[in-house]
Amino acid sequence: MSVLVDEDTRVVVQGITGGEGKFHTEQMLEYGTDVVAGAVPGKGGQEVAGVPVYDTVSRAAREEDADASVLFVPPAFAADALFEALDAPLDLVVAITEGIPTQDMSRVYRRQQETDTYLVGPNCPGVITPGEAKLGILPGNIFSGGSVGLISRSGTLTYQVVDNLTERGLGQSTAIGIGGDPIIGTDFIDALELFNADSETDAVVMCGEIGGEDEEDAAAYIDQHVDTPVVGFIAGRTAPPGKRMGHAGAIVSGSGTGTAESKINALEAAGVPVGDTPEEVADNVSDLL
Amino acid sequence: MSVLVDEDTRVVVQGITGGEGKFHTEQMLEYGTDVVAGAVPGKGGQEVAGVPVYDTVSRAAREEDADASVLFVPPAFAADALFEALDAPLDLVVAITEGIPTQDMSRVYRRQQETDTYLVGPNCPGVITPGEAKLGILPGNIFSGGSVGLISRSGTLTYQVVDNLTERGLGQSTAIGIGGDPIIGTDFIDALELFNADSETDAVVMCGEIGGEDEEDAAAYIDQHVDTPVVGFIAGRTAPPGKRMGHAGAIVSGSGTGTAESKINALEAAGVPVGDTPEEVADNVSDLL
Amino acid sequence: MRLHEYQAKEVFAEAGIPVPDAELARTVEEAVAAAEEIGYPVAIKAQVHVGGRGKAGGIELVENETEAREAADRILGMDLKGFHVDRVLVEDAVNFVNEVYVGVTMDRGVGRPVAMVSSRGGVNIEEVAEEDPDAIAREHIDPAFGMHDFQARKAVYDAGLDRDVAGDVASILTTLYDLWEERDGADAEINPLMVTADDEVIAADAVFNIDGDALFRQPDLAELEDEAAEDDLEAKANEYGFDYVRLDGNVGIIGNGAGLVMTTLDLVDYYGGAPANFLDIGGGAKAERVANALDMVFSDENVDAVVFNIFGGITRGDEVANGINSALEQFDDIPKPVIVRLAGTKAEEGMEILNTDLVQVEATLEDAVQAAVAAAEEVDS
Amino acid sequence: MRLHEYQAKEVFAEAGIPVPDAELARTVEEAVAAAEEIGYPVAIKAQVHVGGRGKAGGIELVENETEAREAADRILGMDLKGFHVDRVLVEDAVNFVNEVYVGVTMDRGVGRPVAMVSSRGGVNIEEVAEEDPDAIAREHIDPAFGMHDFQARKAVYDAGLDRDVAGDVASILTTLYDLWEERDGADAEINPLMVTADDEVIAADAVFNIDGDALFRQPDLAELEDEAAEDDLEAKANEYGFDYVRLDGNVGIIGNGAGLVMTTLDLVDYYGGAPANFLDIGGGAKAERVANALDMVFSDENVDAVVFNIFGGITRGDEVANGINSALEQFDDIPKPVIVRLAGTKAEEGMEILNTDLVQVEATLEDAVQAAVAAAEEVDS
Repeated sequence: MSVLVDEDTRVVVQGITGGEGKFHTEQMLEYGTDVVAGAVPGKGGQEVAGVPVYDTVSRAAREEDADASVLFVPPAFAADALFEALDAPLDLVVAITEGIPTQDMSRVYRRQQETDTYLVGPNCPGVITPGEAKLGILPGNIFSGGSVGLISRSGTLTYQVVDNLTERGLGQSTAIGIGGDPIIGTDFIDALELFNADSETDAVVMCGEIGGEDEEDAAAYIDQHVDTPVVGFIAGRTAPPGKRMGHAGAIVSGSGTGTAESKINALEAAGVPVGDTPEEVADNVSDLL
Repeated sequence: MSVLVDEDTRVVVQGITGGEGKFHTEQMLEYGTDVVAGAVPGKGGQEVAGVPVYDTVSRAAREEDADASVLFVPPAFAADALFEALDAPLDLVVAITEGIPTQDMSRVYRRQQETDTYLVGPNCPGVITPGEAKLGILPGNIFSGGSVGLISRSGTLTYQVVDNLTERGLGQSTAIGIGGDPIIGTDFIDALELFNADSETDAVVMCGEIGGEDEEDAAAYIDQHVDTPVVGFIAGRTAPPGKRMGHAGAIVSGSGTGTAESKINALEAAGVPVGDTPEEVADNVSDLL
Repeated sequence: MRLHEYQAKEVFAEAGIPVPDAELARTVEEAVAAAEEIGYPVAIKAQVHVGGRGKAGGIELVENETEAREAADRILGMDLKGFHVDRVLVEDAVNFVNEVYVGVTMDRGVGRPVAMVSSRGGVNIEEVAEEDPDAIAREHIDPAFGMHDFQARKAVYDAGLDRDVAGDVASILTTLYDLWEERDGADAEINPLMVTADDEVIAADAVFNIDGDALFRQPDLAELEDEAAEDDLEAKANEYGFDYVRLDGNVGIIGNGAGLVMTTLDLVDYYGGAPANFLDIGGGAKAERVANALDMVFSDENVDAVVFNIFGGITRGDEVANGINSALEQFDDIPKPVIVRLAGTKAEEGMEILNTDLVQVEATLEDAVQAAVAAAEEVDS
Repeated sequence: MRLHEYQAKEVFAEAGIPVPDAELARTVEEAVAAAEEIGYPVAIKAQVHVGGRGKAGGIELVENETEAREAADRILGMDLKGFHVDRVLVEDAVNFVNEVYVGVTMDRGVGRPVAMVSSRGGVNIEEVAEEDPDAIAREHIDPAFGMHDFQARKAVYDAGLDRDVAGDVASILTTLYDLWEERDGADAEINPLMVTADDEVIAADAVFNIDGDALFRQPDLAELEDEAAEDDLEAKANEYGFDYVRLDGNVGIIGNGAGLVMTTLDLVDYYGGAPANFLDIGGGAKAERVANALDMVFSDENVDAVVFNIFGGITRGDEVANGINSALEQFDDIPKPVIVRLAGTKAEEGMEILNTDLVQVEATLEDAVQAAVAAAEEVDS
């Protein structure tokens, strides 16, 4: 089992004709993902990596019976492409694009909340169910199938943690990169809900970072609703207030909210062991299983 | 019993300090309506007809425990006032104002559909439950308590029909003026649903008119979902295409949709007898009860 | 409120939609001068609010001065489906290979705007809608967000337009929608939007109707209103602030409230008469308004008798009765017989006030209408 | 991106928000001339990105030329919480009876904008928020609709503002919100918004931070960016397109991906070292980008050793290794010891490529960080 994506997921790549779109389409196909169409306005009728391109997402979805998309559209056009995916409608949209203006995402999020579409990202590495499908840019080779669910705000940190898990023989059910932006679709709570309901996920790793209060909210949710054991990690303990640490969302506000300390305390209070290093995270998972 | 309003309804008058607001507040109070507050920006602290005025609807609702409003705000400010009422939030908003721009109403309607607030109107005479409460400008004296529910797109036509009913001793449970605009909150179907669920409404009169397809939709709804007998009337049989007959919504389109004929046929096909004159409507009700 | 083609094109052009070179002309000389300046061939187009102007002879394509003069002379002053033509638009005739349709209107059934595109432009779109609804791509717009760019593209591609012009048409549709939204449009249409051999697009016709209820915040468009009014009586109704529609019959009708007035019209028809007009004096009318209403209906030479039907809610029967009395007392001879029915607020007082030397009073709606129909028949015969 | 007070005020004034007469000065003479022109009393205000400028001595109220000269002389060139002051705003001192706060920001917790009003203006609003959260009225805005007028009024009345100024403050809040929305604001604040004895309101301070990701569609604001940049190294990072933050420590850190770089910083701290910076080279970096990153970190004189931590996804270990080799081969003497750890895509190839005469290679993140901390300690001692 898995959450969000599996071997039956039929994927449209939005922005398939761009450099990144094309490269990662090939990578996704190679991993076994069922990429059935691309969508780029004005490029309908073309083919990329053997995949037919349509002018609109709705037509791509209709003609190829797609249910998910992955988005490599440049930031200036990404919000429009997201609205298009929500309208198609698709069940899942994974937005890889980094640098979407926050107000654009606020409007997308407003609309997405009214729909039944899962939005993952933006500014995320994607979603992978090892051995079945990956939607995004995650390097497939480091993942291995298993029963650990992974939720992370960061891409390469995810790889690091997965590497530590895989090294100990702890395979993954699904890994979800929820993204490093201030406003994202699927958040920790949404992802925890999915994993908690998944019979084949036996433990969940959540990699948080400074900024916002999502980890604190997740801790409260875990305390109330999550039976599956959860292990945590928080990046940014050394980040000074007021400085954006790469991710648009990774910033400790001037008034001191969003600190690593607050998140670690909240998680620990909810019974979630928080590792000091990625290795310790893997140790903690190992202890639970 | 009754629908939408009764003696426990606690009413805020939006625009209470204007000429119409003040006059009809007095009329509503006289009828026994529990008008508990007025709301007009910048007029907080005043009193109108013994009713305290607040600067915002939310404060009026909070301080006076109100659950409904009736709106006498001029068209240019009405949409904003409606958004304010939806936000307060109130259970019921009755918008009397005529002449609200259609695009404003489209936005209000978009928002209202997401809320739990009933919106009646705009451009309507209001709602009355005889002997209990009236919200609006309906002349209370022509109504009498009873078991006939009334739904109408028009004000004075309502009075005419009520007069014919009352003459025959057919009292009313509640009368709802749904309004003559192209975009309205509560439509025939919404009102029919309320009356159908009301144990003390034994028959429903619906007064439609040319324009739009609400009556046709209502006919289909009646056919499928309404057990309470329904009697109809349609104004505008003689209206030529392309001319607006007073109400913004009362227009037979150039392509011929929205005609009286189409509405009458639809209703009759759904088993709803449609009277040729208001007197005949009363006769038809009489026959049913 | 309906704009004329030339007014709509000015508004569209200002927003960046390409339109042909054109000039308005009120005389044959002006028309010829305009044609010379623009260069032949030009189209000479009657500026009246009538659909199907082409078929009705209101549009002509001319190649030279002689033809221009003849066409202008014929069209200016002609009667087009009941409308007098006093202006023509002289316009560069566009060489096109294709005609498409784009439009925006409010879909009242869902309470949302709808944008439409069809590859079958240049013909009556309502006929297309009936014959082959799938030939029109429709995209409902969320009024909270406005039209998303993808929706314009989707409509254009769903309509099957060529990829070579899709981008330009989508961008014109976006402009049209934004204009419709900003300027409180009721209907905005370009039909046809012509496509030239080198894939340029240009609006060869333009419809822009404005929501009359929103004119208060569109002052520049409101100024155009007078220019667009056509019928003297309807202009008078505007001045008095009445909802008024002129019809073909001979029974004049005055009442309060749109539904009740429509019902009165219907009853006139039901009892064998023919309504001359719809006139709603609205709620709470005072004496002067009552007098104005009578003036309106008396001014209509087709009217043979008048039925005055009031059901008072806010409107008071006594005020109406006083208004009727004082309006009629001015006349030595009452121009047309007036039948009055008052009900509702202060109706009894009103009935007593009414001067029965001047008017005939009836107790019910049905009786009043029947009396008016009979009176009109008598005058007419 | 943060605007300076004087830049923010220009933007606000253009939108119709009243601001005091003011002029920017870069020298004492300019400041005195400005003061003379505006008329005493004036405020002389350091233009640096520092909160609490007043308390820190960066703002002074002066009554005459002597005072103006002294104040300008003292403030220009001063070091304010680590920032060098090279510009002052000379501004008409407003006579006020009351100070309020208005602001707009994105509430990321709910994904919606929030408009705020408080009667406790003129003080640190974050302190107010902590001490007495109810003193700030907050109104969440639906981004699909924008701020409704009633919301501005509601915020103002809920904040308990006087009815005499409520309308003006609500209208300023509306303008501020619209500006924030149109110009892609991150935070927009007026604190204090001064209220004069005759109920005029005027923005005595102004904060306007722009969403850096939206600068592509705010070209005029993007032009202000250079003017606002303060730190040489941060300016260089902008040029190179790196996400870079300078810190106090001596272990330079380069990595790919924000979360992993932050984690590397945290591990430096965890193993007893002190990070000198955050530097994310992003995904898919090629040799030149690697060299630029090394240049950045070498340029920081505080750095004693560098840890280069790459987990390749899109980024390829071999490319990174080649970049590191070629960057370091230029030096006769490597300026600071560099410890490299490569994992993920083509990591093994990269490890083989790396010239171990130039760098120290470690197999795990933990080992690499510990080695860097040790190396920095050694250099430092």
